[in-house]
Amino acid sequence: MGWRLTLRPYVLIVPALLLTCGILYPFGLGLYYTLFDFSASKPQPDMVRFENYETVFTQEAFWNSAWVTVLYAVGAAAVETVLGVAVALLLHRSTIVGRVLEKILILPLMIAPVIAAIIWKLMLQPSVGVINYLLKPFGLGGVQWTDTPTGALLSSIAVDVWVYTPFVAILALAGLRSLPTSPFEAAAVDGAGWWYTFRRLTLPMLWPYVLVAVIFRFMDSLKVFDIIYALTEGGPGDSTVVLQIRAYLEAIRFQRYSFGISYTIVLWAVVYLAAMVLVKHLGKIQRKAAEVAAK
Amino acid sequence: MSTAIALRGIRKTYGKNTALDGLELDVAEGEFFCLLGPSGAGKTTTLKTVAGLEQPDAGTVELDGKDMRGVEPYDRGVAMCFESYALYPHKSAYDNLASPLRSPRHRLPAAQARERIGEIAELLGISALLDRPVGRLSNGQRQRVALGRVLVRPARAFLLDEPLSHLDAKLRQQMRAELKAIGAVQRTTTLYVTHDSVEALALGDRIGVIRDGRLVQTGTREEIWYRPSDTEVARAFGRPRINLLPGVVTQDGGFRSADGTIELPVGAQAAPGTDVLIGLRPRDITLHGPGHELTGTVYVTEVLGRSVEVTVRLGEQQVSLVAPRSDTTGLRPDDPVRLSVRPENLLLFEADRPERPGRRIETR
Amino acid sequence: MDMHVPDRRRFLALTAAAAATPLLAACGAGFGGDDNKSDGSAADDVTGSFDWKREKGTTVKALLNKHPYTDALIADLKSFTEKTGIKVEYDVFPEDNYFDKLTVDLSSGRASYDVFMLGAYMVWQYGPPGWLEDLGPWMRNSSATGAEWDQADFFPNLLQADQWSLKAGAPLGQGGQYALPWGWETNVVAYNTDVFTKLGLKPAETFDELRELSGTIKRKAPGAGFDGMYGIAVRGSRSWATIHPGFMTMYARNGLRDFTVQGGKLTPAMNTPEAVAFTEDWAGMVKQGGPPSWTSYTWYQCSSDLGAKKAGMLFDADTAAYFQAVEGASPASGKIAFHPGPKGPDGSLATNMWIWSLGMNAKSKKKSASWLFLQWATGKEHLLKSAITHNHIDPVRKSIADDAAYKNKMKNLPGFIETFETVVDQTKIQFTPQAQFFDATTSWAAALQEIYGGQGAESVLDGLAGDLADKVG
Amino acid sequence: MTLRKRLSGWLADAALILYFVFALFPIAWMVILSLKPTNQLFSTYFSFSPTLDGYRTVLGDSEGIPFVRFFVNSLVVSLGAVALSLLVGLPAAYASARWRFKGSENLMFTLLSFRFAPELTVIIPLFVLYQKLGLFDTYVGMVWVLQLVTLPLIVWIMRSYFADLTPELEQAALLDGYSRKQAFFKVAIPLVKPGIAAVSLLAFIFAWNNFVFPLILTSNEAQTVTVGALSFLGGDRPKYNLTAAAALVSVVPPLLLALTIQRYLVRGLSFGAVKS
Repeated sequence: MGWRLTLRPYVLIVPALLLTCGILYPFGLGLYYTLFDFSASKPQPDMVRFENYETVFTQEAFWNSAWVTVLYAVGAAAVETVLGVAVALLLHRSTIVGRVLEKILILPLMIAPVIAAIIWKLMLQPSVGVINYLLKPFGLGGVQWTDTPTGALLSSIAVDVWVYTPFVAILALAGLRSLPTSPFEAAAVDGAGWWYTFRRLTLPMLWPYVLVAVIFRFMDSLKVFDIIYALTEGGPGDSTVVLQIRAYLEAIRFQRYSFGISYTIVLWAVVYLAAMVLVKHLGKIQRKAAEVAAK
Repeated sequence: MSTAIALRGIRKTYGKNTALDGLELDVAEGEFFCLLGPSGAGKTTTLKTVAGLEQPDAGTVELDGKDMRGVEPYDRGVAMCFESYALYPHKSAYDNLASPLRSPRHRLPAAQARERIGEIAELLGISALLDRPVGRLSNGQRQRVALGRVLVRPARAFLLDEPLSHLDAKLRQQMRAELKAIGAVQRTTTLYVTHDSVEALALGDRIGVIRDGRLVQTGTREEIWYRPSDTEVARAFGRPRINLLPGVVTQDGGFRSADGTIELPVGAQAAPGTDVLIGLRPRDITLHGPGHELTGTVYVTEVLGRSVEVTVRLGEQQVSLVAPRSDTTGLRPDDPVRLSVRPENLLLFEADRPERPGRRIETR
Repeated sequence: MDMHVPDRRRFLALTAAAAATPLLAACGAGFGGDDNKSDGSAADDVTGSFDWKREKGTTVKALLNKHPYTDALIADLKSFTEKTGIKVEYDVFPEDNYFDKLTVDLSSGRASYDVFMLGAYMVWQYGPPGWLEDLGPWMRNSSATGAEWDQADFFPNLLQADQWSLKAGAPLGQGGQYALPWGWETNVVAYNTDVFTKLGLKPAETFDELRELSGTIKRKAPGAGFDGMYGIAVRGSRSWATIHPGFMTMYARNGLRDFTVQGGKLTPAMNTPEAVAFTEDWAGMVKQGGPPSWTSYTWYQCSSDLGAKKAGMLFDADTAAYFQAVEGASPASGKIAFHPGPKGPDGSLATNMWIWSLGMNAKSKKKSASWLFLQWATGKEHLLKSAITHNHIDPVRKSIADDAAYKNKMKNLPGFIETFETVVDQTKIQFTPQAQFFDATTSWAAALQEIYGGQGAESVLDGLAGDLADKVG
Repeated sequence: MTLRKRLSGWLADAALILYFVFALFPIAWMVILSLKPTNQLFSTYFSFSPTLDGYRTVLGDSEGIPFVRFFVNSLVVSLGAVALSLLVGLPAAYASARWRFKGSENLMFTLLSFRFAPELTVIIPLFVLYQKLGLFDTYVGMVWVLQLVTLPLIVWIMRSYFADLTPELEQAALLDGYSRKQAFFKVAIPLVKPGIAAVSLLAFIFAWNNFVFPLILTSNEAQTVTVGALSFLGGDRPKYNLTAAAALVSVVPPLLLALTIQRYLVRGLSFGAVKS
């Protein structure tokens, strides 16, 4: 009869396990494909071993895409962190204004990134967009937002920031609200200033919460696709061709399946490595925060 | 009397931690058995193993002589009161009490159930609280509801896990008295877990002392009190704690303290020169009574209501004793005193060792 | 009740098949290749005398691009259904993602659409994997094709442009007929007559003049009552479609080629010194006289800017200007004139063309009905009606081009007919047929954007050529 | 001192308002744009004669784009994906929260690692697979691939909800005489209901907002609003009012959910992120 007891959890996870295999299977298949030269024009491909990866790493286009991707991810995650924490701190004061605004904080996060990109595309139109209209009085009427390499990258990051800052803010706010009060009371009794309290108490204790958000954001923006697809489609030139866009062009538009997947496999490895490093870091930060809270 | 609950060689580990290490336990039919031990000793695990909520890695659980292997908790017919109460927070007190009576195994018709719940609520003094959601009850009230959920249904055994621990001292004392008086409890085999030796002594027909997943001693309260199996058990019972003075066994089987100031003839059944501890319970030492005499000086006195705790310096050692207030009037620190202890009240133990407490040595 | 048995059995069989397929795929190669190519054409199954009603009751699904030709087609669908009893369901997508959609759909092998619009260039990508039905057998089968369809009425070069032998570098006009020409476009210059009169300008005859003219308009027009007007609208988005109209036309007029073909091997030629110089000039023209936010410009923006009086000139498909020029279509209608555009250094008016064609999905389950639809949509009756009552201009059939009512309609547009007749003989596909057309032209457009952004034309184009040499060669 | 304090308070509020202008203006601008008549699109900014024609066009399918069908498709596949994920995810989350057993952590981390995987890695093989199984452009195919989005979310968040729930409640139910199934449904499930609600809604929104999967794995039968809205960019004349109307219609369900139950969502979000 004992086997029934040890087997029970397995019975419960079998459906999920099957479904997971259903998702894993194409992953494995994808990995397998990268060893071939499978494309629309070659439906019965030959094994090429690691040639696809060799091509990826020797292509200038890959290194350009990798660089753009990193710029995008670092830029977006950094701005979102600073802005998100700032918004959380401001909301945490819980003034009347803050309490009202907090209810709508989540809105941009609920909008599909691709829709957000469409919205911003319309607003950033140099000729008819509202942003240049509003900037006109300041003498900035004719900015070519998505038309210059730097502008296009910054505009894409702006959309990312618009959508995802609430995510960081929500986590930071949840963190702020769960901090122990005694260290702050002690600091207040000692007459510590706002900045000192923030640097020495709030930030170190809050950092684990924020870091979780940053990890999520950083990893997600490494695989950005929707926003760029709808906003710039990778242009102008190759200035916003991030890795997933490159993979899309290769695999879908040009129908070179194997080669396109090789790109995403490399990206996956990068994201995974980044996650490992960050999670390790998170553990350290959490211990430190616990020490501060205990003092 | 037949054995209602029997545990044979139960082992249970959680990862690297061993919770139960070859536990043996017998509880007789209708008996009220108290399992006493510090936290982490394996008390709760023992209860859950009996209930079938935990599966032992080795050993067998028998209820009424039947091996319970593979029998689901709901088929074991035992009722358990959890230390955390485990009341359903989304239900009212009434629904919590009614839960067993609505289950497939103990189902009663609604009217009958209402009657039964009324009786139990009356008994526990919670009749007025039945409509309240559990979240709005005090700890004491929750405790009673949890107990009620156990009592409301028929059971072959009650398993009670520290049911009084979260109560304040007064309520605890009151409940302790009531609990024993409840008819169902008197009739039903009860395995009661506590870390409070007073509770164990007050309630238990028999007491089992559990430590590190093993039962170190089982017995009636007298056996536990007068013949503790080792220094730990001796320390666990009685407040103030038993005095344990280090020394050696002399050539003639007597005891001599380490500094030589105390010598007592005890008839130790141990080789001369063995390191030992002699145990003197504070309430067994008198100021003017019969027995062996010891002289020392008063160190400090502390009034405990009608009696007084006196700490006396005997050479390099200190012993405490409890004496009636009338005997201690006029005692000041540094006053010389003479203590006496009856030979039959002397307990002798091996010296404590790092790996285990000293075992009791038989005396003549 | 008895019905349960076979049903359940079939269900089980299906489930087992569904479960086994991925396993089988894992054991075998697991690629999505087309392994059940039949030798014969479905056209051979059609016998007997021709009958429009042969497939009545069938439904054909069409994927259409958002285009004035499409509007004309949809408006006339009722007469097709009346004639044949075939229902047509359709989806319309804008060009931005039309071809992504079509590519994905065809490669899925699901035959979501039986018929679809495509350009002649797409035959090069869609033909080799076997996604397109060879229409030759259908055209030749007199049981399937009515006599009134009259193959000889098509301009032969247009019909040939949709024929290919599926070999990279091989000339068009040989092999299977993978699509039928439906409407086509030459690429010429259209201009706003108001601004030309006001500023005293004349259409450019050389490329240098065109560049200067663009800059002049951008500098002077806003001050002359044309608020926000710039010189010339050309496409600039990061898409294959940026290359083929104005750019490729001017490129060809300069005697330049995309690839050189030697012994069946293609070598990129976008980085020859002459090509580099031309490309640099083109980017310079856009910078000095082109639209703001040029890198997002598709033909929609180009066309509508001419109509909205934001662009002084448009170097793109003649139809793109035509749709703005017809009466009441835009603020600029009535003020748009046509001109063949600048000649090459040797006087060449070589012009690239775009042919909107109709093709059939090789996986279609309703090929016979689909063929009836293609036959009707490219037939005289519908095309004539579309040309006269709608905006389906630039006929693919001689009979319509010569039709008096059609000529009368186009007469009102200054320079349209003259321009058309000037370039028509030199209009052909200026690209070298090869399956990586999308990739090559997309990268080319990206390169153009980079040069526009200030990078050195030579190094950018060398990079492009190097990249393409590996992929195409 | 108090004046300084009050002043800095005002400044902080002002900064907050500034951020929310940034956050809300785009949505407001879409509303404005969607109400513009086509002929005033390029000539006006804030003053124009508002009309609902844009919405009529979008919802009336009159541009040849079956937007209502896309909307229904989004509903069907998102609800389907969440339902399937709950069905298989709840038992798995429960099992892994309650018992330590071989493979449990592996499964959990496999699920989590889906989060790190670029969508295109799986899409292309799926595309080939769907082609063989006939799942391209079907609801079943979409529900399957959306498990990549919904299943990890539901399993991870529900696992922490179950882990937070003391097992003694279910144990008490067992001793009350209920079977394990009854203990799960009568005790555990009612207690994690708020969690289920929060995570289902979050999963629904994420499934709804997904773009890459329908972009590549659907054609016309199962295409969703996120891809459909893109169809309005372009056209023979850029009809930005239609684009705006389509964009707005497609964000209605998530926004409505967000406004009515934002507390749940915030909780779900923080829970999921902080716990994992």
